[in-house]
Amino acid sequence: MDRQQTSDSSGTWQPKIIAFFCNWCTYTAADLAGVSRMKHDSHFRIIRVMCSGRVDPQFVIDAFARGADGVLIGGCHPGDCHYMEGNYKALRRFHLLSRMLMSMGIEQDRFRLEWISASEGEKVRTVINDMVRRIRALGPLRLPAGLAELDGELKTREEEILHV
Amino acid sequence: MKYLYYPGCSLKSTGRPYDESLRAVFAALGIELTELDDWNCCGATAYASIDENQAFGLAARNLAIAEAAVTDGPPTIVAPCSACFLVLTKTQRYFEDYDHVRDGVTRELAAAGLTYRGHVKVRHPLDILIHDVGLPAIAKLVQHQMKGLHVASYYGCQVVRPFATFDDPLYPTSMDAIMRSLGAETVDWPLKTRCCGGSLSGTIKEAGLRLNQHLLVEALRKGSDLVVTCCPLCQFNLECFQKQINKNYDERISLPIMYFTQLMGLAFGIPEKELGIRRLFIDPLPVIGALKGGVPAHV
Amino acid sequence: MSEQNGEIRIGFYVCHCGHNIANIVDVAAVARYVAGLPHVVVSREYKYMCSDPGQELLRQDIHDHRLNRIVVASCSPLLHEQTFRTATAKAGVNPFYFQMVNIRENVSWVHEDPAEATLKARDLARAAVRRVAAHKALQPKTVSINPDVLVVGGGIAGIHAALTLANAGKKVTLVERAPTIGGHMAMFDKTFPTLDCAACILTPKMSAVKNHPNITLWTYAEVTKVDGFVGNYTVTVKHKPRYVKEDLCVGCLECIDACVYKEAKVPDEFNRGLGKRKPIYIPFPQATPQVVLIDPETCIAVKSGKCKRTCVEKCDRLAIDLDQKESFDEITVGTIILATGFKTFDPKRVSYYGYGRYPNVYISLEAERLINASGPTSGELILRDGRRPKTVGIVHCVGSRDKNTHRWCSRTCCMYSLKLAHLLKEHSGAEVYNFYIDIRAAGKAYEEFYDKLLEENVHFIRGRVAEVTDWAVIPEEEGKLIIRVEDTMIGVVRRIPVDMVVLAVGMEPQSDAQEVRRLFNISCSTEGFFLERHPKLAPVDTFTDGIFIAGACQGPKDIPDSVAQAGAAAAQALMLIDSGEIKLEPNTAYLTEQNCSGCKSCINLCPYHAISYLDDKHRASINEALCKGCGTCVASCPSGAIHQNLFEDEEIYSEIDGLLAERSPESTAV
Amino acid sequence: MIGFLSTKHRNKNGSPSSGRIKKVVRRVKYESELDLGFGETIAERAYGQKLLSCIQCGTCSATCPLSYYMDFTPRRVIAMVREGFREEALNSFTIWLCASCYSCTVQCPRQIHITDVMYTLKREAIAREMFPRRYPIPILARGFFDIVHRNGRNSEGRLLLYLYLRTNILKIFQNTRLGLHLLRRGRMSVRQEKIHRKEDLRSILGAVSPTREEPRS
Repeated sequence: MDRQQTSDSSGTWQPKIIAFFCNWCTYTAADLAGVSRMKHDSHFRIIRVMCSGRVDPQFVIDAFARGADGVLIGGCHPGDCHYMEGNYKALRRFHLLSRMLMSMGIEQDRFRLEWISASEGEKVRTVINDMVRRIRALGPLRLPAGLAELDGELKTREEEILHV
Repeated sequence: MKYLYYPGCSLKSTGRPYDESLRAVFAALGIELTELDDWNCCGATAYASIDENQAFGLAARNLAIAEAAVTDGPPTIVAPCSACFLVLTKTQRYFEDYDHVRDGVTRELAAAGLTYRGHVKVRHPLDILIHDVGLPAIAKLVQHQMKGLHVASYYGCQVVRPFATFDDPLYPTSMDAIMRSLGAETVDWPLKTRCCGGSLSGTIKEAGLRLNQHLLVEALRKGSDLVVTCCPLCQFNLECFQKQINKNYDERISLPIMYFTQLMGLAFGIPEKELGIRRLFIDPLPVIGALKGGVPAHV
Repeated sequence: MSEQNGEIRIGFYVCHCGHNIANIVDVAAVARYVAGLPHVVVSREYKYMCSDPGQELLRQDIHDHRLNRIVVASCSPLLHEQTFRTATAKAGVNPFYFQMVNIRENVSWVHEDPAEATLKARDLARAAVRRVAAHKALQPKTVSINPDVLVVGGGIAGIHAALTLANAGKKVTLVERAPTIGGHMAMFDKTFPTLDCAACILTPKMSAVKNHPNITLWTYAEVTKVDGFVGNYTVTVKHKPRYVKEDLCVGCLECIDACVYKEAKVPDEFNRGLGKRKPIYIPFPQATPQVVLIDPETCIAVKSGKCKRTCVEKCDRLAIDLDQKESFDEITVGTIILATGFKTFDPKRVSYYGYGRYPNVYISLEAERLINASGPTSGELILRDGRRPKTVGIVHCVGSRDKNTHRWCSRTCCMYSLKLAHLLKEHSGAEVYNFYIDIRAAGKAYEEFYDKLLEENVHFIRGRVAEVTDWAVIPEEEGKLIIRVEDTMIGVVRRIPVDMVVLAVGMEPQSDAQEVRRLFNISCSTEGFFLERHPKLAPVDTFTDGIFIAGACQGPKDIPDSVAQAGAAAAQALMLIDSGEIKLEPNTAYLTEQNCSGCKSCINLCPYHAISYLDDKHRASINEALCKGCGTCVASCPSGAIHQNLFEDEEIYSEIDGLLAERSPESTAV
Repeated sequence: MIGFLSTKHRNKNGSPSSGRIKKVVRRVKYESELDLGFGETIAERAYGQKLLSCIQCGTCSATCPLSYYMDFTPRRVIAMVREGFREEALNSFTIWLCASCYSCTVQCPRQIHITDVMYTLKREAIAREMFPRRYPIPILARGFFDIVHRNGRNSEGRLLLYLYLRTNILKIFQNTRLGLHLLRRGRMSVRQEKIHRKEDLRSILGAVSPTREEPRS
């Protein structure tokens, strides 16, 4: 069995998405979605940060490596950052990182950056539902398993080389 | 400028003068119209009353043909008939907005070996004239200024509602602007988008005729010499039922109702034969010719 | 008492929140599950963790079980994090050894499947338990509060807030962008439901502002820059040139008489263009300050220099300065109250009401001016075409309750329409029709006012007007404006001919509300009004500490509500000022010097200039007093030398790991 | 069933002619007589749930150019649909008078697609055959449908012929003059317009899922 939980009570595979939400906008918007009882898909887990600029690319890679099927970053709209320009930093990093992830074979739909202001509870719902839908269509990432495989492969290569 | 042209059934019969004058005017403006190959009926309002999914499939065949016909850039269909314009736009919009419409249409087209990806732009001649051609280019072609002519622009309903974005849905001004660029004066009347009743004049006479009576009386009350319109059904209702309206409601109305492209053509100096002027029931030339500096009746 | 021998002892509490959480999340299962996690000593469920007994439970457990880490799974940390931190601290544990799990807003309120919700709650709880183990003890930073206050906007809300603070002995700067204070209220004739005259109750407050020793009043001025943070804001204010020296002008108005324009020709803003003014003018008789100003767009002297300058000659105080330039002031304040007000809906957006096309279609503010004794017609109800109306139609909900324009109810239009109906009838004896969707008269003595209007035989037709035209169908309609409406009570479409139409336009955000909110670093709600911190419990706070909102900039409000909010905002500011200091989240960044490679990549990242480069030591240095704690530099440091309190890498990795960790076989059974 | 209004029985002001003795009618509606799911069904078929957000403001009725002729204003039809008065809604004259001018749709403050609701009700009524036998509007729709179905294009001359044959044959003579005028000016022909690839059409229409508008039981 995979490291991560892979199925719901009925046994079908369910994606797992890690969401880094800015405290001032998207996290508040998610609260608003809650207060407004806007029902949405449950297969995501929020980590609160003070700013989308705090999201270290390593966090994203770590999440994928530990079995996440998708990573979502939620920040303030351009021009609205609580800390003036942290979201621009997040955007720049996002572009670099998504290119890198793609080269690793991680599909574009699995990594997403969204601007969601504190009042956009509805957008939290649509973004999450949409992301879950896309990732369901892609299926499990199985990066940990893939990494283990790669690890094993490297080891056999190593052994081959050593034996030669 | 090159566009695909979707005349629709009406422009092949009652709306022939619209078809003729539109082609002539667009040619004069250097616009190339290519008639859509083997187009079929858009489905109009009546079809959707019977089977909406079929109506979408029917309309989408035209969109699919258009998409296949143009390889460079998104294809644009010019649809002069209001009903066609509405139905094709609606099909395009619902295709984008509703999954079940998109899935249904895709499946239906596939059965005929056709595909549609949703890239067609459906546009009305007014939109093209205002936004692509521009009023200065129109004014430049005018040979006979329509000075002193009081024109009521009648848009009808379906050209501006509910999907068109090129003008206000209840108080549009694009046709008025074109008429002013011909030198004419436009009357500000509140009924410019009030429905003519469509097919009601054939089905529920009292309702249909009454609507047209209101339109004609108000256009006259505001001092119009003639009415220009952009819809074949509106033109038909307003013009062809004037006798019956006079009889039923004790009116004495004789108001020329013409297509806006016909008046443009006259202003451009295009011979009236090419504009289908003789196909109208009420000859507008006396009104226009009577004006100082207007078009003499023999053009 | 915590961590005496390095042992981590975690207490975990899951809250039922009555049925709010417990109905969807199997709280008992969550508590059982967490009990089995490493370091967890106590794991409990409780009905209301935020209640006194809930907090007492926590305190008792800390004592009895020597707990040194606390995790509470309940509502959003934005709501109760402070509550539980305080409870933790009271029991002798550093408050930052606490971590909160949001299983209400993020779980039970948004998910419907109990199994899925419970699973999610357990994942989140597990992540928090892992995270809290990595927490460090921290001390909150405190900053002192500058007692001076800035109030932006000189409408009734701004005026009331400024006076309240000034009367409490605080120094207030009131900045208003118009040439006078008074705002919309100054334009009203009477106020509902008491019908007392707006000017009579407002002008004393206006002059009180002008004369108050603690208030600096800057009109015709705008805030252009805001720096700093709670307690210590530095604000730049631009003074627009009025071409008149404010300190010299005494408001004798002789310059206006002397103007080369003998007749007033320029549409007068205060009377909504219904009256005329000269290029040199005073907005209205009671304008505060009583200082004239010159409109550069129409003044010949300012525009071309070719003028006899009779006004300059006339003024023996030499107050007129046609070369005046804009100037800037910088002030420091501790708190800011925004009372920037609203804008009325522009009915040209709804073409079917004919505003701008038919001269006798008015908006409500124009109607106020028409019946006002100091208005353009001296209170005579004379229409633009010179007629006196015999019938008037008041159209409610113009630009309100309409998804095509604004979804919200503007809250004031029903009542001011009733007021206008009464006043118009009183002034002209006209038949008055109100066209409404619903009458919203929910205020003290409002319903009684509605009752009075009904008894005055004003017509109330329940139906939203579809169009106003001049289309006459029968002779009786000739020359009239025709209102087409369904009388929904009777179920018949009616055509009602009237002489005058009043559009009861709704309230919308100021057109520059977005720029203003960026300037002050606050948020707007979806409709564009300023967003309050909490809709019920923090209605005048914003998400930015030290910045408060009052009046219609937060949402449509009538005068009593605006004044109440202004008082509340003043009280919130006073609370900060009188406590003298505020505790800030210790989420600042810090540097481990030995790891810094001196690459300088962080230096330009910091928008607050909190990071500098020490040339002698070849490494960066962080000034924690300037750091606001976004963490952008932390994420960018290639050598991992920068860290953030409360959001340490290790803490976030633990959280990721916890969320994605393998579950033990027993736990999969829900 | 509610009868269709006829202008003949009304005086100039549109109110019932006076002088006739009115019958006393007992009116009550029991919940069990209603189709309580009707509102949701129609809302779903007419693009979205917005129908349910109607605030009964009457904008649709007031902007409708034909509401003067309706037995129930469009607002009341929406109320009936929402509350499950299925028979009344489907029997109303209102749905047939709708000329699809979309005034109500663009002005509705709740953005209800009222024209689509009317289409949906028309289809529902046609599926249930809830309209009088010689009633011209559904017949015209059906005639148009058949012609286009067969040939891919409409032919206005044929359509009019079809309509008058099936409703009131006498009207043909009333309108002959108009027809002749149109013929003479080349604006009408009884020749049938056809598309070339009629097999396309058959395939497309054949592929439409058959279970679209089953009447609710």
